[in-house]
Amino acid sequence: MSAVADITSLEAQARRWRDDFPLLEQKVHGHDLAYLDSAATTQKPESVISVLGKYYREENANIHRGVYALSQKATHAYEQSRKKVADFIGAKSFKEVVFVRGTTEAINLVAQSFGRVFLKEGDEILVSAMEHHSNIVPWQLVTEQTGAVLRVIPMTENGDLDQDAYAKLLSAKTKLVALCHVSNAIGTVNPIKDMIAQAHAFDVPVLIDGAQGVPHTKIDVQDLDCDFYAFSGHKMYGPTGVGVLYAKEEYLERMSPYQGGGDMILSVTFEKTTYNEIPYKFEAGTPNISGVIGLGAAIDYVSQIGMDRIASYEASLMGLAVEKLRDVDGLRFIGEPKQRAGALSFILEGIHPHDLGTILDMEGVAIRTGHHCAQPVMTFFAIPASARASFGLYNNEADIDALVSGLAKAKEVFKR
Amino acid sequence: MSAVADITSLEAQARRWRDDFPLLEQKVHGHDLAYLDSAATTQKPESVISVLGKYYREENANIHRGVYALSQKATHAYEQSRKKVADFIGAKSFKEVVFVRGTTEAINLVAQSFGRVFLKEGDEILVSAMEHHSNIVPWQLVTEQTGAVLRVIPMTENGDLDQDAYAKLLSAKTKLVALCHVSNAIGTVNPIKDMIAQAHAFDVPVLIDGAQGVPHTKIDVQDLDCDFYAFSGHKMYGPTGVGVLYAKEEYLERMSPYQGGGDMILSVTFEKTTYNEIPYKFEAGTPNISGVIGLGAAIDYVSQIGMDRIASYEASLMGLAVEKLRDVDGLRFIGEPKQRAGALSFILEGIHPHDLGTILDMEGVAIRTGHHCAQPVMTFFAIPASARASFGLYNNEADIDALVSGLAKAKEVFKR
Amino acid sequence: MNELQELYQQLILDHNANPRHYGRLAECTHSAEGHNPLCGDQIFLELKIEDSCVSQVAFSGEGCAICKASSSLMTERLAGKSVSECKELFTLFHALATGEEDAAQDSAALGKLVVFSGVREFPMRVKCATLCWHTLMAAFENKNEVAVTE
Amino acid sequence: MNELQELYQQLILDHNANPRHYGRLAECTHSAEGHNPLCGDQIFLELKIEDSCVSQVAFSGEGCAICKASSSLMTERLAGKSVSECKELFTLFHALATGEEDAAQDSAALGKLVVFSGVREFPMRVKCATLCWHTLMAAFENKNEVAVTE
Ligand SMILES: Cc1ncc(COP(=O)(O)O)c(C=O)c1O
Ligand SMILES: Cc1ncc(COP(=O)(O)O)c(C=O)c1O
Repeated sequence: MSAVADITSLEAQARRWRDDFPLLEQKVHGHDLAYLDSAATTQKPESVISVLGKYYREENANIHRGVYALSQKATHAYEQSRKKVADFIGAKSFKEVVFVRGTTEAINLVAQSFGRVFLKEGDEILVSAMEHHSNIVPWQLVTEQTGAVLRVIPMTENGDLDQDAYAKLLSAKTKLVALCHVSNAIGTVNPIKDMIAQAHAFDVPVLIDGAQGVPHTKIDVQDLDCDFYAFSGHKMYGPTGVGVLYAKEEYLERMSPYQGGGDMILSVTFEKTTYNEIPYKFEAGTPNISGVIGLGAAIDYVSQIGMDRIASYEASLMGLAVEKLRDVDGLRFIGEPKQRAGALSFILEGIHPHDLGTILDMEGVAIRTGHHCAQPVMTFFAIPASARASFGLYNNEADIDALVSGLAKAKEVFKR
Repeated sequence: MSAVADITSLEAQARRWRDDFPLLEQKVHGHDLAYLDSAATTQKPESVISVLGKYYREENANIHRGVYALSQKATHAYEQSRKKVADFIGAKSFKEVVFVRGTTEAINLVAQSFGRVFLKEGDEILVSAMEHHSNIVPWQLVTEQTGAVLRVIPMTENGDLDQDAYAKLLSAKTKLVALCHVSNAIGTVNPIKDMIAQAHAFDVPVLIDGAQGVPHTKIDVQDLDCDFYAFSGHKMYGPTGVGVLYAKEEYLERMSPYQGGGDMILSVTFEKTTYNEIPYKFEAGTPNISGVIGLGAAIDYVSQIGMDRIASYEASLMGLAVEKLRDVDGLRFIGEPKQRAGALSFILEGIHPHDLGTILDMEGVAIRTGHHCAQPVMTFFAIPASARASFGLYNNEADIDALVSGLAKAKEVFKR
Repeated sequence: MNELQELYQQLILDHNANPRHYGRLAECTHSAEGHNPLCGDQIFLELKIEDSCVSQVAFSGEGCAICKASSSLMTERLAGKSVSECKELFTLFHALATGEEDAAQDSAALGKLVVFSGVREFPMRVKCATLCWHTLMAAFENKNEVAVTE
Repeated sequence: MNELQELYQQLILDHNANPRHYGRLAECTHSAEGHNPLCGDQIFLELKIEDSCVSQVAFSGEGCAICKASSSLMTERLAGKSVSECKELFTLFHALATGEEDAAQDSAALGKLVVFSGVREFPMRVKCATLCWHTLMAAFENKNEVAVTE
């Protein structure tokens, strides 16, 4: 019952945080909204939303190329966000922070720009059995282009990666390991620091898909020593359409450009084009300026609360959720990993997840049902789909209770 | 003086439009802001700005994969924007509308996804001498990858494309023509309908870089019969980080996917991945949802005024600007094309454009100075940089007067 | 609760729990696969068509209650019908499920299938009810494509 | 107008109109190219260094008034200075232009170069003033890289 004790002491502060999120005040089908789909996208605090409006009402201009005051302000705000990101994840320099659309684009960028330079026929890329499609398909595309081969780190029944198998898969042929920090489908927290060290023993760089890592835990890329770390703004209280690729300077310098266009060049003639310095070499065209500035505001928001406090609050909440759901008859967890963050997945006997999703929605409870863009995980557990509840810093015990009573309601509907 | 007569009759309505743009109310260095850099990015009407806030406060959820009410609302709003875009540019179907970050990404997408399938060694791609870097560098990258060759349609002294040379460049070797609708550097409106027809006579598809076309003229892609049309939201009163690739269905169907990840797949296993239908095949990962919805609001905004009215008002304004600038001693237009829209470029004898930019800024006049991401145009006119004034529907005679008197001020500063 | 009861009517729950015509045919002339990527519904439909009439039909696969019940009730309904009658039913059913037209007047023709009128209140579930019908149309054309509802 | 006059002082306008040491050297021991992609400023710097001292210096290229005047005033200043003195001047000038430190106390050492103190009010123009100095540092190292200010 320690989880319950913790939660009560934390409940008060969480209630204050929740007030920062205007969307959560709405009623859905006459019920208070219990938003339990933060792994898909988080809600946004008022401070992030209003910075977007302020940007367009007071500061909007294109960046990097204007001498006038407005463009200068916009450029400053944009580059300040880059510094905030660098500080937030512990990067050595702002040069290691490339702004992209989201995790998916970050991984595609690495697959292409690293792949073209570093991969050749017969080389191996290791991914894990619990990856999101965004950390599978870009590698499949690059293997088609280069003749490199995709190998898969298997998963155990409880939803952890098989570390013995991983150790055996690493070899001189391995050219990259691409791995999620936290699984979006089942919530597993992978021992990435350890796995990175093992890969480095073979001189193999490691890309971490941090889409579900950054929102839930303090990241220090230098401590982790990862070579690439990718994440999405919209999953960490920031706007849609912006994300980050962190990459070590040595790799960015050696990688080929990704997209060509304005801002990523030093000089262009039809005969010869010289590329700009990093990180600009990888940011072609007008970026999502307001999105980047909004991401900066999101970082300000979570930093002010403190990632450690967020992590410990969410851990208590997760403990409570597991406790309460374990008591639900006919509920089976999909994956019970050693360490879990952000999301938990389950199925309810006799009720398809999709039907569950509809019934819960009628009760004001928003969860995700389906394959969560991780079909191989579904195949592994031999289910067509699962129900997933995932948490943000604004969730509380009432949300979990709404979920539990929604499940009871679903059973009622199906037992008529 | 007909331009002046026109303008006075239009001035009143323009004043009403201008009130829709909150940023334009600001003072810069104690002067009213004369924002003459819309070719870099336009300001946004209040209706676009507030739709972003409304989205995040009331509707935010990830799209396409949720059964709950909120996700349904967000999906609906996102897909409604796609329909608005299709209607706005006269596409046959929403399937021909792919959302991207901007013009630059749209062109890179075509270069890679069309290029991988349709280009081989010795094939020729035609671009023009007045292209933005975004319509040069992606093709340079793809020629490196495929062995295809870039050929350049030359320009005449006045800044029009050399149509005779174009006719001679087209051949059986040509696999694609990539051409701007309107030049961002000198404002030339190209006779694209005609040039497309000529290319089609050789069965050559044509990509139009419409970044500077869409904001200034009504587009009908079926009437133009272009195969690809690319544009940016932020240059047509919409948010940053969103743009559109229009492409004929037959090409989208045959092109290889661009980025891999969530949403662009039907099914994934480690052995085999099946791609989703168009346009989703080209939209990997969570898109810029709020950006897309904001673009829809921008389309609503300009449609309500009417693109034809905007075009004719801007034409009068341009006429007036040319008239007044012609009277400025020592001013030389860079390019005097037959038809000009949106932007005009000039230099002032004895004053570097960059110094001009700073002095004008102190007078509240925001223009762009530099190479405008079109270095080959600067090289052609043998100048290191130019000053560019560009217009939006909110500009008026007062803005032009502020520019003219700013030029006088610059001369004063330099004549001391 | 009313809308939910309307959606999950007893008949639907019953066909979900005990689907009719579930399985494979020994021999079939037409078949197709249907897939709803949103929720992972996936069904296989097999038909034996003789003299332009559906003489035998079976479905298999995985799906939510709406999808399974719709498949079950559809297959129950098809046996003996001519292909053109089936196509008319498709049109009626589609109108019913999407609520695009007032299908009430055709309730006689639809028979038991009106039980699905509740889905129109649940836009994200319409595809669950219509998946089997789209798959049927694909089977008639014997295209080797997967019918997709998204 | 005050800030503008501060930026475009008579001395700057004069050196812009009549740049000193403009051209190429017949022979040089060190050289570098500097480039500011923002406005297209591009300068070439050539040095003859003998006994660790700058004996000759010349610049050429295209640039705005600030860039040209700064190059002109810099080259005027360098002749006869030792490499290490030049490096000290770079540090002082950089501090002056960026306004990061109060450079007033070093105005004696900077001499005429204090004329550029006005640029600190124009962040986008700081690079115009410092481009030639960055190029000088690159020339000392004789790296074959282009010095870039962005
Ligand atoms: C003609 C032209 N093409 C392409 C672009 C690139 O657009 P974006 O930076 O929005 O990708 C621009 C914008 O500067 C442009 O004017
Ligand atoms: C683990 C993981 N990786 C990648 C992604 C893709 O992120 P995005 O859709 O923002 O590109 C997600 C989001 O669903 C995710 O959870």
